[in-house]
Amino acid sequence: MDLIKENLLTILILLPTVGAIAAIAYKAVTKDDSSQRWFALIITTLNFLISLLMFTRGVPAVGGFEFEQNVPWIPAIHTNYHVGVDGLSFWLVLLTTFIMPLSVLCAWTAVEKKKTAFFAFLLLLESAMLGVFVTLDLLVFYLFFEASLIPMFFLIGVWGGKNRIYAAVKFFIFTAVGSLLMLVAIISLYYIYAGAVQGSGSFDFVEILAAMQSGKLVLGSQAGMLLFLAFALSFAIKVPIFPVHTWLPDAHTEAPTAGSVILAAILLKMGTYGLMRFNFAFFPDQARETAWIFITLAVIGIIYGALVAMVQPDWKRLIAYTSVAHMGFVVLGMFSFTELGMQGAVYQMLNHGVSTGALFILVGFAYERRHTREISEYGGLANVMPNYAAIFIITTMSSIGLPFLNGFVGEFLIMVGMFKSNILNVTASTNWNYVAAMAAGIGVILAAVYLLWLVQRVFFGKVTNSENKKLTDLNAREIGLMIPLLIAMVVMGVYPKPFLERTDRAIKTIEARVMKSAGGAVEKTELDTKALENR
Amino acid sequence: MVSTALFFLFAGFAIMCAISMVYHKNPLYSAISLVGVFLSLACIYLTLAAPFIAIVQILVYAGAIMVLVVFVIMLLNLDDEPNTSRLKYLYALGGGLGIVLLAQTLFVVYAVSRTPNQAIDPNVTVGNTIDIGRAMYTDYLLPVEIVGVMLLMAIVGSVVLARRLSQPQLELVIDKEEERISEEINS
Amino acid sequence: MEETLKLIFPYVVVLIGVLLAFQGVLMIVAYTVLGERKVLGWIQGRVGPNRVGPWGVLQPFADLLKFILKEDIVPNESSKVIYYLAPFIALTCALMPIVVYPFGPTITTIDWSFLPYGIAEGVHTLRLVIAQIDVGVLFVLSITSVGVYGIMLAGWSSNSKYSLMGGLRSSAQMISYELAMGASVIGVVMLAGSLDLTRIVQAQMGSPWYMRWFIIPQFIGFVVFLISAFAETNRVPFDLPEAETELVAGFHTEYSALKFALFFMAEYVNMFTVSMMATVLFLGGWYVPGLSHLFDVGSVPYALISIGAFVGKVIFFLFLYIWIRGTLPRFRFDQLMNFGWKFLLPLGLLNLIGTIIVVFFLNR
Amino acid sequence: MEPNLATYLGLSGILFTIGCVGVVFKRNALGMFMCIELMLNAVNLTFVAFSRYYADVHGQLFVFMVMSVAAAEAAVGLGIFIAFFRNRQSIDVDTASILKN
Amino acid sequence: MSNFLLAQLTTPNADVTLILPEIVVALAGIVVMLYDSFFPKQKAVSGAIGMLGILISAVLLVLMWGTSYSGGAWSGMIAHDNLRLSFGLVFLMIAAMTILASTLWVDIEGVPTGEFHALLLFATFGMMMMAAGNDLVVIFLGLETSSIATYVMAGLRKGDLRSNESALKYFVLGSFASAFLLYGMALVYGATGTTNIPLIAASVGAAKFPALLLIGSAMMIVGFGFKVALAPFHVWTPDVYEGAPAPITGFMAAGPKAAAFSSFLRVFVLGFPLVAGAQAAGILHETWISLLAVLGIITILFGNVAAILQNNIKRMLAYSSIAHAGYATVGFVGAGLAKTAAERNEAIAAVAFYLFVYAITNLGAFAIVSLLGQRNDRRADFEDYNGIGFKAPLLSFSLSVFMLSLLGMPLTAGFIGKVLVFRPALESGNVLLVALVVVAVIGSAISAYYYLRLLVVMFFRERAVDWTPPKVPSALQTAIAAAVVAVLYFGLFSDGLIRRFSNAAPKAADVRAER
Repeated sequence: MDLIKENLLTILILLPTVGAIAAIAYKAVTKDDSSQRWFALIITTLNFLISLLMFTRGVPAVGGFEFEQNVPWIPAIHTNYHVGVDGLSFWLVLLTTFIMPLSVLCAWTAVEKKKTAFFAFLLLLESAMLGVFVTLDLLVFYLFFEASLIPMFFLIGVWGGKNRIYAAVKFFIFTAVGSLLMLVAIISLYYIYAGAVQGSGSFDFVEILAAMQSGKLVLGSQAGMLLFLAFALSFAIKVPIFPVHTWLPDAHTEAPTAGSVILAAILLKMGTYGLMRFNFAFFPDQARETAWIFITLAVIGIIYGALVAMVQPDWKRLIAYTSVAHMGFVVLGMFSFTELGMQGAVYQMLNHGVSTGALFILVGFAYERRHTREISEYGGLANVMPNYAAIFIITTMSSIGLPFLNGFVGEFLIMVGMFKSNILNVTASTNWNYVAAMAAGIGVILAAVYLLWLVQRVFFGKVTNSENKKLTDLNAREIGLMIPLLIAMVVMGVYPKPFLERTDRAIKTIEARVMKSAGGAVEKTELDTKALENR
Repeated sequence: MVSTALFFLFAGFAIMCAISMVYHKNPLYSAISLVGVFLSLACIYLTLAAPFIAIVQILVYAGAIMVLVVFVIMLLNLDDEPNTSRLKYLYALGGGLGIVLLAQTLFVVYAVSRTPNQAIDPNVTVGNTIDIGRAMYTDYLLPVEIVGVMLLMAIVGSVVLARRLSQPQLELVIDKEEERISEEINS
Repeated sequence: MEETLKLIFPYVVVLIGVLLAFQGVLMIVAYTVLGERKVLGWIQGRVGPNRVGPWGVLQPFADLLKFILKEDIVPNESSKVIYYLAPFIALTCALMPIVVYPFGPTITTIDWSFLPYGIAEGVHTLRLVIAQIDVGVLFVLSITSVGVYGIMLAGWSSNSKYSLMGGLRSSAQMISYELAMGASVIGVVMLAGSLDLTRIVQAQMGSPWYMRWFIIPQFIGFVVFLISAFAETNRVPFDLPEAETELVAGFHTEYSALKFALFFMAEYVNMFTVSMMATVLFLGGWYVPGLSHLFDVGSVPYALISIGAFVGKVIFFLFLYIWIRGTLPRFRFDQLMNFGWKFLLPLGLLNLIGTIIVVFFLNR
Repeated sequence: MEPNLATYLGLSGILFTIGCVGVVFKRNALGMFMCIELMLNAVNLTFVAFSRYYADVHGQLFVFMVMSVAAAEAAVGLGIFIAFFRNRQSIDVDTASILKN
Repeated sequence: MSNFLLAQLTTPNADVTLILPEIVVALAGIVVMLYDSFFPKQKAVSGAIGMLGILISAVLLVLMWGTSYSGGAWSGMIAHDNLRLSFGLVFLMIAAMTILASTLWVDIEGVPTGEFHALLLFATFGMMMMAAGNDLVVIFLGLETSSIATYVMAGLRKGDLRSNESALKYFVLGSFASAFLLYGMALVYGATGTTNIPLIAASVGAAKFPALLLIGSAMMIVGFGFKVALAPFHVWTPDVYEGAPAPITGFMAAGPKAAAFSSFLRVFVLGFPLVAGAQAAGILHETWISLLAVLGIITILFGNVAAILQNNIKRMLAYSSIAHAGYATVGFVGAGLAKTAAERNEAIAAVAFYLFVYAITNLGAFAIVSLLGQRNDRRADFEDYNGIGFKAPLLSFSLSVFMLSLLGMPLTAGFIGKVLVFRPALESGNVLLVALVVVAVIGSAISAYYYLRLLVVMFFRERAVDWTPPKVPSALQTAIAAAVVAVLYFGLFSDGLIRRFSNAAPKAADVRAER
């Protein structure tokens, strides 16, 4: 057990890869193409169980990491395999391991061709995603960040819908373009560090951050801004923030269900995670300076996503656009630079992972039965598939942000954080923070409009399409896989304390870093302290 | 005095031959003009006190390389270059290149003549056979060995290229021919 | 005036020497033609030319007259400039190597006192070589290799397929055999330690002469040289380029009159120069063993006898040419190429390697 | 005007230029090849001129090597021309254009 | 007997052990040639002899890594440093891969095997000499040796017009480039009075004719630019690569290019080093750095944009090889700006590593292309790869790995290569170089399009007509497997190799002893 605990993160990363190789080897030996899903299920579940061991250790100290491992990888260029989790990455790791078995289950029968490859790619993807969340070495981070593209590329391209090739290539190129600039920034940072400490450079997040905090490494404003933008661009594409979001609807729509689920639930979080982890920590000044841009874009994203979602005739595409809106919330919360807002942002990441993931799974169920995603093809499903309708409506509510369901907590925290924030107080006359918060509020209302309208169109009324009459309700596997998600929605909505408690210290660190370097004291608010007392 | 006259005589002849080589459309005339350039260059090497190089110039360039070239011209029985309209940009390119190189030459001449010339001692000669031979087998031993390998390789290479097609290669040609014919029939 | 004369005098001497030498060569060549016909006739049991002058001694001049008086035919479709140029190239390149051959020892005791004004005061030496250059052997080889242009261009410019074939064959043959020739020469050069022909002759002097003459240590080289020399000069049994039966006289089919005469002369001059080369390289050049005991080295009689010896040796080779022409049949072209590349060249190279080894160990 | 280093370099530069322009202007590969040989010769002249100037034999040896290279190149190049001619019945480079989309 | 000549000969310092690896390769070539002429039917054996020679040579190179040699060996014509050793290994690897990858091609097209292998080994010898040459003459001769062999190899498919054409163009333009290079060398010789690179480096500051130095280096950039296919001088590349037989194309894209880079590096980085001040040397250094940076930018943009438009995979890879020359230039320029010897060695090692990786990847890719192209490379268009992904999973997996490595995806060696070459350029902090790196990155992003296109075609499309995967001969299997393993292995554990490449060998034969 200790051995596992010592190498917990490494095991988490490697286990799925090993599983993937085993699955392929099994296929090569036996020519059996149908039992690989068992491999995938067992491995992902095992991974989830192992990841639960993370609870055995407490919340890491401020600025610290648990389960740290730091071994040289390529000493010649001073890059190390350095992994660790803090409050920020903890839940994201858990979210990943939690969603993966579910997505395996939802692909159980949906995948008809080349099953081995499909599940192998899923497993590889899990490795890459976990790697992104736990690595603390910039180069290795970049490596996992890019590596996660390839399995997804294949998942969309091979098992996707009609327009899959376009979607896959677009997805890949958008993401790759941004991240390559990040590579330049990472290498530049290496040399800036080397110059600052008069020694060899480093890719290590902790080391560079320490140098920055101790004042040894001071970035010039111009260089800092360039580096910030290079990092931010790649993460913004991944999130995606408004003008660079166009790959997302295509990718979501064309991806197979499991792919969409993972894409929405986990991959998008890499962007927000990266922004919080690296951009805020390394470039607090620049983050503050550019906050207004990000907030504006986030607000635009929220409203735009909602409006576009409203007019989508395609069910899956509609949900894809909700992602744009929801991720806009996350960005908004992050750039409020209040503890509440950032807590909310992290919480909203998890919410989005659970709710939107669930929505995609549900759409997948319908698609598997009818092989169409046109909303107009459906109607009155509540009559033929009551269980399905019930689950779908609960999930919808969670996504809208109904109180006592998870979405509410996140959005509420974000909006409060935005109200409290003073980041946009440029002039005394207008408090732009309020404007932003209010715009976000409109976004919530719009979300209710389009999602409820969707529910109405799909589930209520009479069954007009004769093909819908033959539809069967969810089977045991499908219900079984929805149950954990539903539980998660409810728990997170009712009892957010353990979640917030874990992230609290990490968030405080980041906030302190961002605000302290502004010269101002860490802002404390009443609500803030209340939230903390909830612990 | 005499050497000056000789130099300018041969230099002029070399340039004339070179221009004539480029000008003539018939490859054989070009080849003969080139031989003229080689011979005059050999004479110019003599004025530079490099008799060995001068003779080797004739032996290698005029006596071996150009004989081969003329041989090939005769073997292939090449006609004049056709006077079809060549892509115009190539003329522009050639002209541009020529101007750039000419400017470069002028620059070189200017730069060199601006530098105070050290007088060359006419008695110091380094181009005798003995000097060359000694340097060749001491300092230049390695290059000589590389040249050996290279010439061997060139022999192998030209034999490979000139040999008749092997059976599979012939089949390949026939294959392609059939393919082409069938395509023509289809279209 | 006197000064000018004094200045000019050495040049005049050289000029006269050159004229004499060339004249001598041309005479010998002219009589080689006659000699060839006579000897061939003798071999074939015929009489040979005997109408012009006693025993036909004026035959060469009669031939010359005939060539000059004949109508000069130029083919219509030929490339005129090259057509005219070719025979000149051929003859020039044949004659050029003559300048570097030493045909006698340096005369050191020459007495110019019979000349007026003492214009030759203090000049006692006369080199019996027109130009003693550092790279004589290479010079000969390079000029010979340029000579092939005459034949090739003649073949090409005549615009006749026989001529073209002849030209092609000739150039292929010359290129091929030049390698073997070069390989055989290098052996000599290594033993002599110089590329200068005078030095090479000097290296063959001294006793015992039969060991010094390079024909002994370099016998294989000598054979290779001789064979390739035959090929280089397009003589029987390597006269494919001008094989009457196959190619209707080859590259000079379309040539007539004086231009043909030039080619004809070039061929015989080539024979002559190659014979000189063989003499210089392998038979000790002008050196007559033991002659220094009879006359002073550097004296005029010594020189004259040496020149005689030189000419005699050359004539021996010329006779060999004719003899072989009278006895051997002609090769087929592929045989010729195979022989050159697969036998002669390897043989030459083996000889070369052997020589290298021997020289290396002798010098340790 | 006594020929000096600059004169020789000028001559070699002019020859190089003519060769280079010729390569562009010539239509058939053999002509191009000859122009390249001319360029190599111009370079050789430069080497020999400098060799004389510095009284350094190495320049001449370089020339010697260049000549060997030229010979090797000629052997191979003419082989290539012949192979090309066999299939195409021409060595005009403008007809060598099947390798274009 | 006369001992006229030999008596005057001073014994040259010919330390054979110093060039033993090169000699072994050349000897292997000769042995292959002889063996083939006596036993022409045994094709496998000549390949085996070649491989053996390469192996021995590689072992010798590795053994030589820490050894030092006397400074005057071969009159200072041979350098013994990490540039030579690491590039030597790269060339040997290329040769070995080419022999393995060409087995099938040799069989189906009736290539004269012995001659082919001999030529390949001689070309390798030439390339190794280029890397080892410490004197312009050795570099020139090595260059010509490798080029001439490659001209012939490009034309080995004699019955095919495209191959002839490829050889013809390669020959004409290659010799044209050599002429420029040579002119540059002549002018540099004229300016400094020496052809020895360390001596040139020592005397650029006080060159007799500084102007000639500038022109000479410009000419050499043109010449080397042709050989490595930098942008305005790349015109020959696509046609030549498309026409030549696929395994040879792979070789050409990897070998002579890497070799030209090695000499290019040696002449410019070591010959025209960074010297502070505005003297001739300083101006020269600045000029060539900025010239190369600009060329690099053009090259990367051009190569990548043109590659997008291609439908033929060989042609696509040709243009991509232009782009990769551009990436290597990034590291090269970085090496030129390195301030200390250690940094310079690191940068040189980065270029070597990059080319090493590129060579492996490229040769692997071409092995597969030649396998799938069948006779005459007829099936080399993108459409011909439609939907083969799951029909020949291993092959297409390998090809995907190669494409991703060329693209520079993490976990493949291509990624490490890119990181390594970008590093020195960014380290210098020079604005032009940062721009160059940014362009390189943008280029990589553009290149995603065409590399992925192959993956898309293979895996995402369906094949209309029936297709059976070809049988892969064992040698080819070895080659492809080795390449895949190497790409992935060096993507993860590249440390040893990088260290080895950048560790300076004892500086011995740096300076020619005396004239």
